[in-house]
Amino acid sequence: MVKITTELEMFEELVFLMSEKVRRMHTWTTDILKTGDKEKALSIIELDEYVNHDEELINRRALEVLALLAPLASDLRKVIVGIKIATDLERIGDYAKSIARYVIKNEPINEAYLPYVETINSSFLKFYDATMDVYRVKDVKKALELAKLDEEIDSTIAKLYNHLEKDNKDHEDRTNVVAFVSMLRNFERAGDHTKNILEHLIYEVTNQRYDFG
Amino acid sequence: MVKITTELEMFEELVFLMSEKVRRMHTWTTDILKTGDKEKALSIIELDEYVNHDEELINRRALEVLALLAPLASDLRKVIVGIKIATDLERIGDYAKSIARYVIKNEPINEAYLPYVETINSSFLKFYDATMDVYRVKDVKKALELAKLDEEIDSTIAKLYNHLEKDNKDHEDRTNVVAFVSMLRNFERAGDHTKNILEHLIYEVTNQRYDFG
Amino acid sequence: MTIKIKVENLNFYYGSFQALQNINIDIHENRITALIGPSGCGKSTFIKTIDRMYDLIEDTKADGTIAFEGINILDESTDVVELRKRIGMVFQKPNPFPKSISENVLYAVKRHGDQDKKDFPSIIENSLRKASLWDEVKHKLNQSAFSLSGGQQQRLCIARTLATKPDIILMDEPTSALDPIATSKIEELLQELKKEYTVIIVTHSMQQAARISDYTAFFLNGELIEFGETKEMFTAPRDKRTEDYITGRYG
Amino acid sequence: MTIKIKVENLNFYYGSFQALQNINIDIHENRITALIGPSGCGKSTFIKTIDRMYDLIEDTKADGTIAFEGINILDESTDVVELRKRIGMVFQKPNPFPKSISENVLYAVKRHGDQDKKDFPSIIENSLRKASLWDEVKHKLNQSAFSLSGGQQQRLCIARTLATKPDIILMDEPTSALDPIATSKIEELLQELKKEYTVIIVTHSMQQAARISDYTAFFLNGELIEFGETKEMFTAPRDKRTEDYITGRYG
Amino acid sequence: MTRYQKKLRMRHFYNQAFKVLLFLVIVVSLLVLVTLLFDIFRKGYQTLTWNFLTSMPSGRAARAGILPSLVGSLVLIALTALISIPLGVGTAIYLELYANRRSRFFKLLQLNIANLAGVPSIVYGILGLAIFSQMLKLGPSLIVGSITLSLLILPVIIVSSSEAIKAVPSSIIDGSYALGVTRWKTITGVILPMALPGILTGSILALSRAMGEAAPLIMVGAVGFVTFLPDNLLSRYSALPLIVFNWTSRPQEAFAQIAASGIMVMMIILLITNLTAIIIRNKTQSRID
Amino acid sequence: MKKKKTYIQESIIQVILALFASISILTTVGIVFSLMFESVIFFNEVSIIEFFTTIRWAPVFDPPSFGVLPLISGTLLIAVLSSMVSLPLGLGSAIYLSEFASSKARKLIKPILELLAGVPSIVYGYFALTFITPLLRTFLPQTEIFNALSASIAVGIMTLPMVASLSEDAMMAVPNSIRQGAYALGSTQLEVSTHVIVPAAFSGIASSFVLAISRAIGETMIVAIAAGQTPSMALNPLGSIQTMTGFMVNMALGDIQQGSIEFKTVFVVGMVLFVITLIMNLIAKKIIARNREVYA
Ligand SMILES: Nc1ncnc2c1ncn2[C@@H]1O[C@H](COP(=O)(O)OP(=O)(O)OP(=O)(O)O)[C@@H](O)[C@H]1O
Ligand SMILES: Nc1ncnc2c1ncn2[C@@H]1O[C@H](COP(=O)(O)OP(=O)(O)OP(=O)(O)O)[C@@H](O)[C@H]1O
Ligand SMILES: [Mg+2]
Ligand SMILES: [Mg+2]
Ligand SMILES: O=P([O-])([O-])[O-]
Repeated sequence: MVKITTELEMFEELVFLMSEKVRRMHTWTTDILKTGDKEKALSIIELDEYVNHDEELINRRALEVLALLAPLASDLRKVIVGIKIATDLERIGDYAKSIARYVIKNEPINEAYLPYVETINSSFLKFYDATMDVYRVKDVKKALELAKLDEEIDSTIAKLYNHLEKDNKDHEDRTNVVAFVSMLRNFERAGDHTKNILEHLIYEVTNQRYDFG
Repeated sequence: MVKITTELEMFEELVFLMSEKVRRMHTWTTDILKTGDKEKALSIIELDEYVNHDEELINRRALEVLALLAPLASDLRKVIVGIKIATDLERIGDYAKSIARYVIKNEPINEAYLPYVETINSSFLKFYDATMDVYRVKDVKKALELAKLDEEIDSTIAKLYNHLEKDNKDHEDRTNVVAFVSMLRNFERAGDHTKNILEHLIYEVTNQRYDFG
Repeated sequence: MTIKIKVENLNFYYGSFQALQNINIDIHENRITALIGPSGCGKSTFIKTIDRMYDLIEDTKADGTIAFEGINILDESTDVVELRKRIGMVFQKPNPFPKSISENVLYAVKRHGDQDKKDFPSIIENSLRKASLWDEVKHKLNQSAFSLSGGQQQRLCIARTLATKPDIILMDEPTSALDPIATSKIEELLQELKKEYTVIIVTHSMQQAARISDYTAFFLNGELIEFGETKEMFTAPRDKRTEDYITGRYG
Repeated sequence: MTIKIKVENLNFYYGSFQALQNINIDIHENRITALIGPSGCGKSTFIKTIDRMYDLIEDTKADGTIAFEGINILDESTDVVELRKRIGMVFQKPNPFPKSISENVLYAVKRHGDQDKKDFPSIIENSLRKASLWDEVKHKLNQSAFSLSGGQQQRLCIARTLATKPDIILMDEPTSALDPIATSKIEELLQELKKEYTVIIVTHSMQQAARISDYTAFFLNGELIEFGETKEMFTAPRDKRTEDYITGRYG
Repeated sequence: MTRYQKKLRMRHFYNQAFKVLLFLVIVVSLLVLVTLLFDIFRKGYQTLTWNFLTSMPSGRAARAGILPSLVGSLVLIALTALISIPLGVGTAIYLELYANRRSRFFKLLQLNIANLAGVPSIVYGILGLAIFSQMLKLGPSLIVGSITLSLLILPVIIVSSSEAIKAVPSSIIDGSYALGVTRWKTITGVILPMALPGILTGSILALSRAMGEAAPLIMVGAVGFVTFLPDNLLSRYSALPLIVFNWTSRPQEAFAQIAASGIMVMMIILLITNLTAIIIRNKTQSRID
Repeated sequence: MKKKKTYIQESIIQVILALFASISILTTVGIVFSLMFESVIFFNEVSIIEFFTTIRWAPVFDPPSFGVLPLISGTLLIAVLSSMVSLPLGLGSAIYLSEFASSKARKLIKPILELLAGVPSIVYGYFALTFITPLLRTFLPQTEIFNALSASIAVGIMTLPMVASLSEDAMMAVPNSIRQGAYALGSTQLEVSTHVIVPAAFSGIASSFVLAISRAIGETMIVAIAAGQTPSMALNPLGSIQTMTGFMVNMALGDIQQGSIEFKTVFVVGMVLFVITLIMNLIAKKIIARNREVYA
């Protein structure tokens, strides 16, 4: 087999390894928001170190592949897209860390909001998994369909904001709104960055920029 | 002169051109938050198109340079760092757009918060300008000193959050808190991404990852 | 962009073996066109059709048209001596004549007899300057061309071609006998030359084609598989075979 | 990692010209070490010291030590015939003997007489397999080696070296006479070979050194400027001269 | 000691032994030359005098000289050069640069020249005798001698000139054509200048061979004993090898001695010409690599 | 550029050169014609069977006898004996020069060998008669004044440089890279020479052998001077013999009448000689051609 084929496979494998760690971080977020388990929150923060390290590794490998194998055409896009996806994954990991930090600093969230958060998180995970799957199989057609999963997240968040806004107006709630809203943004952003991954994939395969908007 | 030298200079010039557009977007943000000038807000959103286009251009040029000139060592880092900085710039532009969107959807912000926002924005611009300057001259020592400028932004935002939280508790304010907090996050994130640019620069010159944390 | 040479339906035969099959290609003026492809794909053959060097090989035949300045190069009636004066050629191995440096430059000029004797010194200087060799040899114009290094010899061969005032310069792997440093000197020179000349260059090295050319043509088994802008070819080739070849997955 | 060859304070002279100056380098077992540098920097000379091929050139002298299996290769008393059996060499141009393919593989085996005659068929097969040539030639082992293509000839030369069971294989620009496809075949083969052998390869092409080697040594004017892991060398060279060379800014 | 090591020792031994043997071979070969030269010098140096050079031959060894043969040889060779070199070089140019390699004519020419090169010199003598001497009735004249020698060495000149032309790298010839230079101008511009040393060496060696030839001249009726100098192309003449042959054929010891002197004269001339050729070749070999 | 100029000068030159080239063909035609012409007449008078089967050669005797075999056997004797000198020594010298000698030694020895090649055959003849024969007679007193051995040694010495130089050329033509390849596998010089170089150069070496033998057959002056004038089938190296060339020279020296039967014998013997050497040359050419593809 041509050396670059194996090298690129190994390189992508690094991306998948990273993506699994990032996923793990996000599977725990609803849990800790519910229970306020600071231990677990800390372990998410710890995991982020590994994720950051993974991104560094991917960058280094990418640089080595670029320097040593001078890839061209789709090979080249594969490497560049790898770098970009790693950047997005790192961010997505960051958002989990950010949520963990919220848990450490704040009380468990209001029971009323919990179902929203649970829905948001499970939508996100579904979107995330589907995204990494299409990335593995390089399926552009599926990728184009997936973007609507992101809308699920956003619409649930919008509903939660409404609820929150209402509660806030009615002074029903004792939640620190500023912090809570900031925290929620993380889910939204994570979805956005997952969407970026889809865009990168489409670019890798088609050599065309695609913007989900 | 060696071809790659000129090519890389031209490539970096694209990054600077992009950074100038992004800067322009941010110079208008305080203004529109104060006046609620939706026209101006729209023109920011429009500018974002150009910025996105610039990022695409930089990516394409980077790919061409990688494919055609197969750069090595510091040349290679220069290209990769160019791509990464463009990603950050695009994001920074996005935050301005996000602020503009807020302006379109909401009333001008509460007078009380305006001084904060003005300080935040001017701190940001100072930081941003200084960053692009050290990037141009590749001055790692200065880059290491600059990060503290980001703290100015964050500390002002923290003060504003406090103020807001207090007002919220006291039910003094009619502001849509959720939206406002979300909007404020944009300033913070813009600062963060500017800090990323510094990290990239340090990497380009020293081949060492540096994390401002 | 002006098209300098228009090749249409070119077929070429060595005896009964068809080495080029229905080639269509436009050579743009003041651009560098690189020809790449695996060994034996017909790159050298293609270049030999353009200045009719194949006349020197027995039992060869070309059909189709290569339009250049209103004539078809392939026509029997084309004056090949004149043609080759207009279309210079630089070979794989530097092949200076065993004469002095200045005699090398003047060799063809003298034999064509179309330039004034009193201009000879300036012809020498200009040609050598254009070939970026003047500064290195100006103090030893009367020394043997063999006293030069390989890279300098190759530039001398370019200079001697320039002296006949060609429009087009054909190069068949001009750097494959040179080390990387001499190679990069020639590559830089090419960027200068394209301001005044149209250059077609055969190269074994895709990296070289990528670095120096504006257009690239990819040949395979005597066919032209893909032709287009170099940056497109190397970042997003249209044909699967091109992609396989440039990413090293062919063969 | 085991060090297979330890070169210390190596100096080499052609007559009064010093071609290598105080070279210190460790060659790691089961790794590919690439030697790069501009033409005339001493790459070939270095490789010739390791199997004492310089003995064939008149008026040469080496001092320092090249430690290999407890002996100093440079010692007068070293039996070069035996040494060269242990340290194989593959040259720039394929140089098969004008004999059949199988005779080529067996040539040295027969001379050395250390392997059983009845093993000859398996020696032929194994050597050709290791050189990734078996499938292409198994039906024509008795045909002349010259009937093979350049790339196949080069692999045959590798096979004939492997047949003598060497520890180390030296290669002096083994692909510079080959086209890119034959080159990539050899490059793939090298990745196989390093599992069993220690390989030192001289190459003109930095890209090749980058692609194939684990360690790279950069020579300049007879000096070893930098030596280290290939991926470090090409992403972050320590010496300014190395960086200039690999980024094409030298000379 | 393992079998391998034993064999290794033997291999080294055989190698040394063979080397010594070969060295002896060379020494023997060289010794022969030295002996030959020394033997002739020993026999001939006493009688090699100015008088010997400037006198006519005579029935008495003591008075005999070689003037007519010396002059005859020089004139003969000059004429031979005039005829054979243009013909030979011209033919070589035709063969290498004009002829269509696939044509019958070309193949015939090549075969013909290769065979002519191997025809014994005496057969050329027969040709001279039958055609020029008898059919054209030119008799045993100077012109017949030089034509015969010319034809004899023509293949040698053609072959060596062809080799010299072939040795001009085709890349250089193509280089000239590619600049739009015509064939003849390419020949005069680069090919002949580059091939000249080779052509010269080949021609000089061929001429010196002609100088030493006796058999064909004998066949065309030349004799050694001539007491006048040639004054036109139809003159009878003598040549150095002929007079030497004449003297060797005589039983008296004194003639054997002046034969040695005659050989010395001939050898000195040949030595000079051969050395010239070798020097030309060595000079140019180092220049064009 | 549109219309091809006619290059008149070019065409004239081409015609002239072609004429030059035809001279060499005319030479062959001339040789064959002159040999055939007289031979045909000869065989009208003498039976071709007698010519090739009887073993007495006495054309000027009365009655004449025309059995050419003694001349042929004399010629072959010279060829065989001389080869025994020239082939081993020539090949040995060639191997030494191309594989063992330092470049300095080679630079010194080669020109000397070439000088040896430039010595005219008449000189060797003289050397054979006045040096080799006396030398032989001191060891082998039964040696005749004119004898085959002495002439053969001289012919051998004369053809040695040719063998050496042609073989050496062939060995030098084996690319140095092949030589280095063999050394790099751990070969001794002897092994490189005998197992790689000589086989690789075989065609060149073999053809140099054939050419040397052919030269020996056609050699005239040495045998005319040193080998005697006695046509003999005895194959005695120490005795006087006559070769074909020797006979021809002898006849030419005498005052033979054009048209006489003696005159014609010269042409007939010449014809035989011509045919034999032609065959030898064709063999040499074949050997070369068969191995030519090797480095292609
Ligand atoms: N003079 C010739 N006679 C017959 N066939 C030829 C001749 N020259 C080339 N060919 C054949 O024509 C085809 C194209 O050859 P050409 O030299 O153009 O290839 P190329 O692309 O230049 O290869 P390379 O990269 O090896 O120089 C090959 O199959 C070759 O064998
Ligand atoms: N046989 C020789 N005699 C004298 N000097 C030599 C000889 N071989 C090489 N040199 C000199 O030694 C120096 C190193 O030569 P070497 O062949 O090792 O260089 P290299 O790095 O292999 O170059 P290249 O990339 O051109 O093969 C050069 O300056 C060269 O001129
Ligand atoms: Mg070619
Ligand atoms: Mg080298
Ligand atoms: O950089 P972001 O976290 O705002 O996507």
